[in-house]
Amino acid sequence: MAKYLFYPGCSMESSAKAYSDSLMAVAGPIGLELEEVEDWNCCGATEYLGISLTPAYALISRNLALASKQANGNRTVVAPCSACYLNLAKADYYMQEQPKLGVMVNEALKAGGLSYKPGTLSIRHLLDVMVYDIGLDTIKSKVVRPLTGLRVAPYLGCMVPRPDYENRWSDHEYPIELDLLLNALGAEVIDFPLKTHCCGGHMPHIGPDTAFELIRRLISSAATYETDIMATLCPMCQMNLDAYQGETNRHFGTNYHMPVVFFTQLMGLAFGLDPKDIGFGSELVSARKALNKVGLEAPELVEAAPARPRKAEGLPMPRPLPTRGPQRAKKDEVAK
Amino acid sequence: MTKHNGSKPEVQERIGVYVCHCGTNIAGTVDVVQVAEWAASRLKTRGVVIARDYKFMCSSLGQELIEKDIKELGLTRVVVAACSPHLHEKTFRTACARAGLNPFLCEMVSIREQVSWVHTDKEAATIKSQAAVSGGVERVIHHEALEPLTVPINPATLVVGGGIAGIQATLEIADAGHHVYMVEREPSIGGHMAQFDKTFPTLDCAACILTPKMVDVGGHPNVTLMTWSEVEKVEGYVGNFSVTVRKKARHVKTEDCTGCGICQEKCPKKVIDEIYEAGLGYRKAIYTPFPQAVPRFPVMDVDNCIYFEKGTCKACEKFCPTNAINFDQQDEIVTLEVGNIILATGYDIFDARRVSNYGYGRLANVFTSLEMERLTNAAGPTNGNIVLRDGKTVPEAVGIIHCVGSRDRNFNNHCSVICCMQSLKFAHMVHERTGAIVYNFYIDMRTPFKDYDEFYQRVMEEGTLFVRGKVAEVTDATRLPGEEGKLIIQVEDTLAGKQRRIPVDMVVLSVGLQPRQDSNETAKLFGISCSANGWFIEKHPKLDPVATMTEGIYIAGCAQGPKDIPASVSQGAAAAARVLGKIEQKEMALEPVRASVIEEKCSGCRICNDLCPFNAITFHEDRMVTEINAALCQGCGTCVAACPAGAIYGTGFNNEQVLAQIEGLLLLNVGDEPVPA
Amino acid sequence: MNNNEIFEPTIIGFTCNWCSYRAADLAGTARIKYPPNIRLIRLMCSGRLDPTFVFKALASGADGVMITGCHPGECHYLEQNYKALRRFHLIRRTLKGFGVEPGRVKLVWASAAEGAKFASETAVFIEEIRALGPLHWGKSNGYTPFGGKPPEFEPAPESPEEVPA
Amino acid sequence: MVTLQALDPPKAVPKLIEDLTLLDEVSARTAGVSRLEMCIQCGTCGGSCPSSADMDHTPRMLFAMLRAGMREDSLKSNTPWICVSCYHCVVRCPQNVHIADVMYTLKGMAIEAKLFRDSTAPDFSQTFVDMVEEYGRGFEFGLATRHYLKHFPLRLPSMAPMGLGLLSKKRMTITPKRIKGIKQLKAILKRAKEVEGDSHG
Repeated sequence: MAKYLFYPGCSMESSAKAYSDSLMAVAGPIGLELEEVEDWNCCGATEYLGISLTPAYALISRNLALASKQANGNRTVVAPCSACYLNLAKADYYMQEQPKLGVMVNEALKAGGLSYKPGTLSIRHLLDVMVYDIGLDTIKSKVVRPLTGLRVAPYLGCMVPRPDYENRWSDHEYPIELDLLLNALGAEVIDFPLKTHCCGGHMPHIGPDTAFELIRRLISSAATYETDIMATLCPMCQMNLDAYQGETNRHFGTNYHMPVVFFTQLMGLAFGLDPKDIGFGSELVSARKALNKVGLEAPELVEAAPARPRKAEGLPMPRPLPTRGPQRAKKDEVAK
Repeated sequence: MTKHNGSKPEVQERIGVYVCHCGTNIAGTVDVVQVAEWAASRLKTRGVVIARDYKFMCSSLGQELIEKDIKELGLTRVVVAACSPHLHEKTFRTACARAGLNPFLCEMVSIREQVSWVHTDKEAATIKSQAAVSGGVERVIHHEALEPLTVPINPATLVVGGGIAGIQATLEIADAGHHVYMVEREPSIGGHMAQFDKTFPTLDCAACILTPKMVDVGGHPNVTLMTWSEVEKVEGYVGNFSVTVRKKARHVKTEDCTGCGICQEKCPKKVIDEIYEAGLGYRKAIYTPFPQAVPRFPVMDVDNCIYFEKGTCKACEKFCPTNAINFDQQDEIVTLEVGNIILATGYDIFDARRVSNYGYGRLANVFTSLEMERLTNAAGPTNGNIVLRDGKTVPEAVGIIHCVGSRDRNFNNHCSVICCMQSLKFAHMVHERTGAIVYNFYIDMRTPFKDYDEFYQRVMEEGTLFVRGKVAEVTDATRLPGEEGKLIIQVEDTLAGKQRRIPVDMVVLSVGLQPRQDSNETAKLFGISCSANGWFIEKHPKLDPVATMTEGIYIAGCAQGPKDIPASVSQGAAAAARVLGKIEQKEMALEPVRASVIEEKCSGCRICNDLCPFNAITFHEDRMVTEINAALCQGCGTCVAACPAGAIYGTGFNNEQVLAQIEGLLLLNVGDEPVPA
Repeated sequence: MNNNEIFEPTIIGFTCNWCSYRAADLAGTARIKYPPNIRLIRLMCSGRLDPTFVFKALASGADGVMITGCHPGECHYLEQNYKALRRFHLIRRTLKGFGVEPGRVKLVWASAAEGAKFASETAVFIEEIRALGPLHWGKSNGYTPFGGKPPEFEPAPESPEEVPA
Repeated sequence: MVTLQALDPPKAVPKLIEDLTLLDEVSARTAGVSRLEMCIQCGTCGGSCPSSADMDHTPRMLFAMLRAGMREDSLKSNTPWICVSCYHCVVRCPQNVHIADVMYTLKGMAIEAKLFRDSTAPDFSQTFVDMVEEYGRGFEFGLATRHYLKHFPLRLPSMAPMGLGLLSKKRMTITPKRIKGIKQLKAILKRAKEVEGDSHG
C-alpha cells in the first residue's frame, strides 16, 4: 500500500467530479492510499500570481505548511490537477532558489501561526506516482477489460511536464508516461503530436477567440488521427476541450465530436468498473460511441488510419533515444 | 629550524628583491614602490641589500637590471615579485644564469595572479605583497645551487587520433625523419572529414584533399599505423613515455590480406552503419568503412557476425583468396616507447534526439548535418542525391536550422564554431542539386576568417531565405491550410517581430560539436586536464594553445575546442613543430626536484616504502636502509613528508625552505620594532 | 590589531603545482575577486604536505590553513592526493587534541580549470575563520608547540601614495 | 495678417524614454531568479508561443522594450495578459529566462500602474482572487456568471447551454464552499500584502 498526502484542488469537487470519482474507484485496486490535506485552500490557479507576488505564494504555501504539519514522515504530496501541481511545486522550488521569497512568505504564514521550510515536501503529480511508484505492472495486472481497439489520444497539457523543476518526466515536450499507462490498459495509443500543447487555460474567460483557436488545433489534430477518445489528466484541460467544444464548433463552423475524459476513467473502464461509477455521462461531448467500441468483443484490428509516413524502404530512421525515466537530467550529468 | 625571536641571526646572503609593476596590472592595485621600499628597510637584517621596482621586470631592460646588480653588488640570491612563476620563472632564472648566479638561487613570488588581479583593496593588497616578498626572501635563503636533471628525448612520437589534425601532425614529424606511431580506434583513419562531401568556403571535395594525406600516412616509412587500437596505459614522463596499446582483434591477418574486398561482398550480414554513414547506410559484418579507407584491411564486427552468433557461416573465410581470415585472433597488447605524445582525439556530434521539439528520430524527414553530409556525398547512400527518407523524393523546400544543441543552457553553452558555415554550405548544395527553396534559421550569423563572409554573400545571392530566429519547433501537426503533408517550422522571425509557420519537406539540423563522451577518461589516462564540459585544456589559451600543463603531451584539433578544418590542420602542424623542437634538443632539462635519503638518519622503518607510485623507493635488507632511485623519482615529495625521522631530503622543497617561507609570510622575520627607512 | 575593527584573519594556503596553484592563477587571469586574507605556498603535490607545516603555520600566527590539491583520481603523481586526504584527517584529529577547532584547517580539491571554485572556496573559508575568531595558540594554555609564538602583526603601513593610473 | 498661434497649443519637448531601473525592478519583483538580463533575443519564446498571434509584442520584443526602459509601452502591452502559461518558452529558452514568471510580474506591475488597456483579464484575475479570499476555495459558478455578465453579456445566451449542461451534470454548484480556516487564511494574506508593500519600498 503506497500512502501519500493528497491535495485535490477545487475542481475535483465540482467540474472535475468525474476525475475524483474515478480516481477514488481505481485507487483501491492498485493500492494507492490518499490522505487529504486537511482544510486545504485554493492554490490561486494562474490568477493570483498575476496580481501580487507575496500574497500569491503565501496562499499556496498555506497548503504546504498544513501538509508538512500533517506529513508525519510521509513527505510526498500528490496533486491530480496540473495547475495545483505546478503551483505547489513552483512555490517550493522558488523559495529555495530565492531564499528572500521564502522569508517573506514565512513572515506572512506566521500571522496564521504556520511556517514552512522550503524543500521539506516532495510535490508530485498523480500520473507520476501511478507510473513510477505504483508501476505499470500492477496497473496491467488489474486490467480485466482491455481497451482493445480503442484509439486514445494521450493529452497532458502544459503544466505537468513543464517546467518540471525536478526533472521527473521523460521529456518536456513528448513525455511517454501517459502513453505507457494507456498502453498498459490495452488501448491503441495515438502518437499525438500536440500532447503537451496548450488547451487555452483561462483564455475562454479572457479572450475567447484565442481560446477557441487553441481548442480547435487540439481537437482537429486528434480527429485527423481518427481518435475515439482523448485522455487527459487536468481538470482545466478537460473543461476547455469538453465544455467549450460546442462553442468552438460554432465559432469555426466545424463539427467535431471528440469526447475528452480523465485517464483515471479509462483505468476504471479497463478494471471492469461500471461506467456510471467512474464519471462517464458527465462529459458534455458524449463518450457513448467510444464506450460501445470497448463493449464489442475484441474487434478486428483495423490497420489504422493516417499514422506517420514510415516506410520500410528508403533510408533508415535514427534509433530512438534510450527510454529515460525521471531524473533524466541528473543521469545525463553523471554520464558526463 | 631557524630561531626567531625578533632577533634573528644576521643572514650571510646578499639578496636582491625586484618588484614588477607589470604596467598597471600590478601597480594599479599594489603600491609596488612601497613594497620595494619596505623590503629594503624591513628585510635588511634578512640579507636584502637592494630592492627595486620596475615597469616591466621581464623586459630585457628589467632583466639587465638584475644581471647588473648580481655582478656589481655581488648578489647571492634573487627574489622577483611579479606574475606567476608558471609564466616567467624561466626568464628570471636564465637572467641569473647569464650573470653567473646559479639559476636555482632565484625565487619568484606571484603578486599579480594571486594579488593584484584578485583583490581590490589597495592597502590590503600591498600588505599581502609585502608578506609574499618576505616569504620569498626567507625561502630563498635556504635555496641551494642545483644542476638541472637532464633526460634524453626519445625521438619517436605517439599521435592519438587519425582525423585531419592527427594526420597533419603525423606527416609533419614523419617527413622530418622521425618515427611516429599513430593510434586510431576506428578501422580507418580519416576522422569526421572523411565523411564530408564538400568543405567550406572553397567547396573543395573533402575526399580529394584528404585521401592523398591518408595514403601518405599509410605508406610512410616513418609511420607505424595502428588502427582498430586503443591506448590503455601511459607511464613515464616527457622524453620517455611507455604507452600500452590494445590492438583489437581484426580477425583478419593483415600480413596476408590484400584488401580485395571479396569478404565484404560475400558476407551475408547487413548492419546499419552508425559511425561512417551516420546511420543512413549499411555495411557488412566484415567491412572497411569506406572505399578509400587506410589501411585497406577490413575488420570483423564480432557483435554482428553470424559465425560468432550462431557458430556457422564463415562465408568470408571460404571466399578469401589469401586465407587471411582468422576467427581465433585475439587482442594484442603492444608497448610503445615514445618521447612525446600528441592527442588529436576529435569530437562527438550533439545528439539531436535530445531536442525533442525538433522531432529528430520521430519525424522521418528531419536530418542531422552529419546525415546531410552523407546525403550530399557522391559515395554516400544516395549517390549524392538530396532526397527525403523515402530514398527518392526530391524536396521542394528545405529548412536548415543553426545552433542545434549549441549556445543553449539546456544542452551545450558553447558556440560550435562551424555550424554557420556548414549550414551555408548545405544551402548552396541544396540550391545546386535540387533547386529547392532553402531557408536558413539562425540566431547570429558568424562568418569570420578568410573568405567566409564572401561565401555568405554568395549564398544570399543564390536566393537562400534567411530568417533570424531560433526555431521553436518542427512539427507535422497541421494547423493551417497548405500545411498538409509538410513539416512545419514554427519560428519567430525576430526581424519582423512575428511568429511564422513555414512548411518545408526537409529539415536539416546543424548539430553542434561536443567533447568526446570519454574525454574525461582520456584526459586522466594522459595526465592532462579537461575543462568542466570536457574539452582538453591548453597550457595557455593564447600563447601556448597546443601544449598542455603536462610536459611532453600536446593537443590538436577539436579535442581542444570546436574548430574548422583549417584551424585543426594548423594545430596539428603546430603540435608537430613543438614536438620536433623537443626532438631536436635531444635532451631536456628537468626541474631538479627530487627526493633522496640521508642514510645516517634512516631508521629503516619502511614507512615510506609503500608510498611511491613510481616504484622509486627500494629497501636494502642488508643495510636496513631505504634508497630512492633519482631516475624514477618524480619529485612529488610525499615520502619526504612521511618520513618520521626526517631522513628524506626533498630538493627544491625541503622542510627548511617551506618552514622559512611560512615564517616569512606571517612576517615573523621582521621583528617587533619598525626599522626607520 | 584594533579590537573594534572587523577581525581580519590571516590564512596560509598550500597549493599543488599542477592543479590548485594553477586554479589560483586562473582565478587571477579571470579577475575573479576574493578577500586578501590568504597567503599561498606552492608545493609540488599536496602529498608533500608535512603536517608539521600546518602546525607550524597555526603556531606562528596563522588563524587557518587551507590545503588544496588535484581532485581525487586526477593527481599529477597518480594518487598522492589521497595521502594528503589521510593526513588532513590526522591533522584535524590532532588539532582537536590540542584544543584547537578542527575547522581551522580545510581541504579543497580544485582542478586547473576551477579558478572560480578556488576563489569561492577561499572566500567561504575566510568567512568561516572570521567567525571562529583569532587563534591565540600558545597563549591560552601556555602550551607552545614547535617553539612558535603568538602572531605579531606590525602596524599597518601609512596609506600609500596614489599611483597615477 | 493671419497668425498661426491659435491653431495648436505648444507641444511638450520630447522626453528621454530610457528608464534603466525598469529591468532591475521587473527582475526584483519576479519569483525565483529571472535571468532577464541574459536574453539573447533569439525568439524561441515568440516562436513557441501558442497565442502570439493575438499579442501586441512577442515576448522577445517585450524583453527588448524592458531593457530599453520603455516603461509605459511595456506595461501597456497586452502580451502578459495573452500568455496562457504553457511553459513551452520556459523549457526551450536557451538562456533559461523565467519567462512565464516575468509575465506574472508584468501583470502585477500593470495593475499597480493602471496601465492595462483591456480590463477583461485583470478583472477576471481580481474576481477570482476575491472569491478565493472570501471562501478559500474557487467558486466557478459565481466566477463565471459575474465575469461573463460584465465582460461578455452578448455571449451569455450562446454560453448558456454549456452552463446548463454543467449544472445539470452536477459539474457546477450554485453554493460556494468555505474552508474552516478562513480567518487564518485572511490573516496570512493580510500580512502577505503588507510584506509585499514593504518590499517595494
